[in-house]
Amino acid sequence: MIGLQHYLIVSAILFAIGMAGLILRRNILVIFMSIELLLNATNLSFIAFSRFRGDMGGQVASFFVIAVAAAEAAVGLAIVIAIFRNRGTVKINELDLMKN
Amino acid sequence: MYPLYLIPLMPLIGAVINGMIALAFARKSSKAPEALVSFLAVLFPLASFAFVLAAVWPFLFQDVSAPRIETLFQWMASGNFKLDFALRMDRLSAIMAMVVTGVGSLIHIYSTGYMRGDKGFARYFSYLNLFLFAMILLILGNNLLVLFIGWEGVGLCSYLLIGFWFEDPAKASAGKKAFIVNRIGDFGFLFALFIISSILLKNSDAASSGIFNFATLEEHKALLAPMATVICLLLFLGACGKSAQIPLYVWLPDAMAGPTPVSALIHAATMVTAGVYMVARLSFLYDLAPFAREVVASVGAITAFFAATIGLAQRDIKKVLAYSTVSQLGFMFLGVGIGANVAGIFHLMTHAFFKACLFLGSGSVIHALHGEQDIFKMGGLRKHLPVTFWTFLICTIAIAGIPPFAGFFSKDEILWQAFSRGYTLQWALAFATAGITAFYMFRLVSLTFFGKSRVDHHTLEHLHKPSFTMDFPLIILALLAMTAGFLGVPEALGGHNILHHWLNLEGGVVSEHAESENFERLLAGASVGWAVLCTSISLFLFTKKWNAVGRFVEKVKGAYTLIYHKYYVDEIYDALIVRPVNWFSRVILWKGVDAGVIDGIGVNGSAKATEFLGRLFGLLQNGMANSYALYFVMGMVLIVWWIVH
Amino acid sequence: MESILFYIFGGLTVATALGVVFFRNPISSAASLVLSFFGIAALYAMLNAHFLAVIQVLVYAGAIMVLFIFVIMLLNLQADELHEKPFPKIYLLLTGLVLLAFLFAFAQLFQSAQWIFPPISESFGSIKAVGRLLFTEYLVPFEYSSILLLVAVIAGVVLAKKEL
Amino acid sequence: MILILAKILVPFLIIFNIIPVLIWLERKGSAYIQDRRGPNRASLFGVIRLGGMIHSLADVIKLLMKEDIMPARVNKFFYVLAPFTAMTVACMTFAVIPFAAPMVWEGVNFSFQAADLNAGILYILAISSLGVFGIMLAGWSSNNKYTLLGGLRSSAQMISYEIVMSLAIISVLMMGGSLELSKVVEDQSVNLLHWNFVRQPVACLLFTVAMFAETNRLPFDLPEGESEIVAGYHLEYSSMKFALFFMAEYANMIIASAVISSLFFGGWQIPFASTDFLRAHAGEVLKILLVVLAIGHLCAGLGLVKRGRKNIKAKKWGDRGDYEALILGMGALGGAFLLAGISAYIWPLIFTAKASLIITAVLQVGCFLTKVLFFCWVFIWVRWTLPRFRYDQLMKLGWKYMMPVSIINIFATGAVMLVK
Repeated sequence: MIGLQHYLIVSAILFAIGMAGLILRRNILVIFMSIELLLNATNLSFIAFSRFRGDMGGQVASFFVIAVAAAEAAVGLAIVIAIFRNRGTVKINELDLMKN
Repeated sequence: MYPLYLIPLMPLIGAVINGMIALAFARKSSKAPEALVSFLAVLFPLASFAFVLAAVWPFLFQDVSAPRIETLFQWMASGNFKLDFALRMDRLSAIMAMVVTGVGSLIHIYSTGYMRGDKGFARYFSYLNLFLFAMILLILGNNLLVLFIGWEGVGLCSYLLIGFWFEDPAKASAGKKAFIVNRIGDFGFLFALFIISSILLKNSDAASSGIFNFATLEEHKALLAPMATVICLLLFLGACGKSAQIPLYVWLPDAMAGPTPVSALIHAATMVTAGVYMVARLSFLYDLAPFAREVVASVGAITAFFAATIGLAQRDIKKVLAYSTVSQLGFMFLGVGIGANVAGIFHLMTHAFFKACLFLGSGSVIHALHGEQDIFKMGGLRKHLPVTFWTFLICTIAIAGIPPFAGFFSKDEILWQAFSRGYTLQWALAFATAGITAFYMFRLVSLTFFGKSRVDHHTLEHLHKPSFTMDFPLIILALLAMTAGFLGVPEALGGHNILHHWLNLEGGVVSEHAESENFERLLAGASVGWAVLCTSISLFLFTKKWNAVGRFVEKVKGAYTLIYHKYYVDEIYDALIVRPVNWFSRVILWKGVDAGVIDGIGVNGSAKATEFLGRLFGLLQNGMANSYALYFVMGMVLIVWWIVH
Repeated sequence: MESILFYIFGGLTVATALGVVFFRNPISSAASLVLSFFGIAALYAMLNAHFLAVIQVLVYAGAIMVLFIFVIMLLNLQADELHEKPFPKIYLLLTGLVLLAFLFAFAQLFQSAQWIFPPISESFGSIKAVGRLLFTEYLVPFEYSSILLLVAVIAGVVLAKKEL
Repeated sequence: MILILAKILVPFLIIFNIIPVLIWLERKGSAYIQDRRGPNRASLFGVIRLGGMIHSLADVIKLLMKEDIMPARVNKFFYVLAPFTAMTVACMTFAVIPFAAPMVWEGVNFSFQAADLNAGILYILAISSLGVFGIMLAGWSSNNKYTLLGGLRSSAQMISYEIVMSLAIISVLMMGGSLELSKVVEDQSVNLLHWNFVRQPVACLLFTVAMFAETNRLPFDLPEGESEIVAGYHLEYSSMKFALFFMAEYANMIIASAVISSLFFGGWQIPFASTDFLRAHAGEVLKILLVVLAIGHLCAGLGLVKRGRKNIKAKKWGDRGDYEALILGMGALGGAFLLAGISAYIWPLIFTAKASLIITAVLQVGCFLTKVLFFCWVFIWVRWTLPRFRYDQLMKLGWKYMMPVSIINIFATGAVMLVK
């Protein structure tokens, strides 16, 4: 029988994977995707809880999260393009202008 | 039965519309359509006047005495403090409202002629309408806060209008001066409000009925009794600021920088009387504080005398009128101070009529002489400006207190009340003042209109004949100045003091002398004689024995210069208050507190601390962005652990 | 039946998510991310969040990921860009430990729990219901999100312009 | 189970059967638009040509037989994946298209719709937004700058035009008040004035144009601008993989037509003949139809035979194809007599409820498919009529003109509904 905890564990695993991507990748695009993963993990737990509590507020919340994710992707990718145009790289470890 | 809010609404609409027009034409080179603007500007005050009459009708002719209160909306409600935005129409408000809207309308009409061709035409009228709105609010407000809105509103408008020709720095600074001096008074007023609220909010049923409502205050004045003196004095401080009493009168003479109709409306007829109105309105509070009454009366009397003496030596026609206004206000305060509210209000009304008329007359003169204000450069205008002359003369007689014109009755009422209530000292001062008033007023008249002309021919040839719109209000006001007195003929003189009975608003302790009847007649006679004496002296001197005056002045050079420089009050204030404050704020506040404490310790200190911490944590910043993510995740894991266990 | 579906889709989601992180090539990561989103959408559907499921596909798979792939293609990274300098061992170890700790903490949270879903009404998660909620109770945040999106659009345009 | 499988399969079958027809239609149509004869050579046994329809068959065989080239230095996985993605996604949309009015068969509800989602239209949007993946992956994985350009173009184009598409649909939904396609179709009753293309002309126009862009058909076929980027995203593909893209395009066309006709042109609604009416008078309708068909066959047959006899008179025996007319004519006449016989046989019969149900369904499906085919023809028509947009023009049209118009349309609709 599938219960809330299963979904929560899936979302936890997704979250962990997203963080792994955040920590272990140097390519900005992939890091972005990892962030999307994080957002989706949270969404999943939101919706699981909304199902569990029979309250659709959670779905609304994840709706907003999706909206935010869309905005974030638009701006972030624009930034990536700008960075690539100016510095010719998307590797995060090569963006070290502030390092003295 | 029209709702009351129409009365203030009308001028507000006018102000908004004219303001729109002014804005619309502000950038353009073309000027606003004067005909339209003047039409609107006059229409709305008249409409407001009409509504006032409609509202006052029952009080006048149907013998209604219960105040009529209309609540527009609940203004604020926080905790047990709640306040309605309510208007109140009772007999006191009625008489004030009639004076304000009536004289106001007349002065609007006058202004349409006086301001013709000014490039701020629409702006001027929007301000003027706005002033009327605020003044009506002040009068009709049912509680102290609504009154305070009006109080501040008229302050603002007077600031705007004094500095109307703001290109001239002197005039702009005069506006600022008026504003700042008023701030001091308003501080007192506000403080009084705080005290009242702090006392009354403790009492539940007072709070439930809105603590600032006049009715509530009167009902619960027992609670206020212990603090009454303080409250009253603070309120009176506000009144001093608004109504130009010692020590805060200094702004009024400078306020003459504004257009003359403004001086007439705001600085003679209506705004400056707000303080008097307020004291009369809160008479029941002052009854609790005899000392405050004492102070008010004395201040009024002293101011009256003081300003009158200054008025003796001024050369600027408007300045003379300004000081006479101050001294007349002193009279009013004497009246309300001793608790003879009716007398005070009565004098307020008559003064509104004749002083407005005088100012407008002076305005006509100045207008005619292309802005010349020095009375030593005038003279002999009798022939050229007949209407102005006659109206001016009538009002001068009125102010000099010569029967049967209005001034006599009102002033004499005050004097008599002062005497009969045993304020002998104040009475003596006021009595002297009455004479001086007559003296300098007739000096003014004779220097302006009699004698031979000292105006240069060029100006005399192209004299601006005042248009009908300028003459008409003069005539009306002069008529009022003649007749208004009969509202308050005391019984002693065979009248039966209608106003007194109608208004029925006595405060203080009334101690009638036994032989009062005859004694009152005696006093009246005395003051008449005194007034006539001074009048004739001054007429004689300033028309016939011109050089004698000169010689006399030479003799008392010192005193003359002292008076001529207004007792150096401005300089004294400058030395005692302005300079120290400047020094304090520059050296202590700026150099010390701001630069030293706030910048030094606060800003730079926190910056330094931040920098230190930054250097500390900077060690973590190894430029490998992923590791930052790692730190973040570590923190999060810790949080999760904490939640779990 | 339900549990089978759950394991299928959960497994798909997790596997493809792993793919996102461990594929060298951004395009591969993106593609597997799309699949992962489909898995999540399916999970939503199993949780009676039909509307959210469709929105997930529409917005994430249909818009955001298209944007990603578009950008990846636009940048058209070469091999040297794709190669990433490996991390020091200690760093990797630390990461592994942290993540394991994280998962372990969660496992602790759920080890004893048996939360069974209660029965819910037919209309739960339907567009009508969610939309009603969205436009009544959560109207203000909804408007804010619209403003946020507008800002994002403008920001994107400004940032991606040739000369900043 | 069987039922579900059938429901899943039937749409595929329909698509796969319409595609060759469309190809034929495209060729002939272009030919006549350009004042050519078009394909007319390929034939069965040298006789049957069916006006070039046989060419489609030949095409299929050719594409199947061709060598499947896998270029070097391509990303194999995605290179192979792309065409399947394209085709699959294209066909997925058909799941929510209702083909006929739902009916009750032995107490069981049966809807002519693979899945009646309560978010049907959102589903359509979602899937059509996925359509771009195939193209982009193809363009990227082929490792060729032209294909890459094609992929880029198509992705940008699709993202831009999806917005317009969705906005256009919204104004329709506001009137219908439901996202279920079946409901939307129900709402536009048999009365032509209630069809959405009357109630929402602007939305109809916008949606159609957006659909053109979504299907990458002219005037929006920038992803494969032959004259600019050789063949765009499918430049590197050959044989069946290419065929998949080719079919995907037509499948998209069919889907687009289906969606347009269900959203704006009353789906399966037969003008002026409501479902109940048809179910009540199924028999009569069928009989009349049979008679009409018989007459049609008769005329056609007679005409063809006449033509054949002309050939015979003219003594043209060079080409065996000249017998075609004669043979077809005979066939047609035979058919005519057959039909006449059937109608004569069933004339006295009274039809049971079930039979009338089936007849109704068949009629409605026929009507729907007619509409779909008509819109496919419109696609072809436009393709051979209009020139291709320049890229900036495309973007300008999408963002600067169509999107504002659609938003205004939404507001206008809202205003009207408020007034009502």
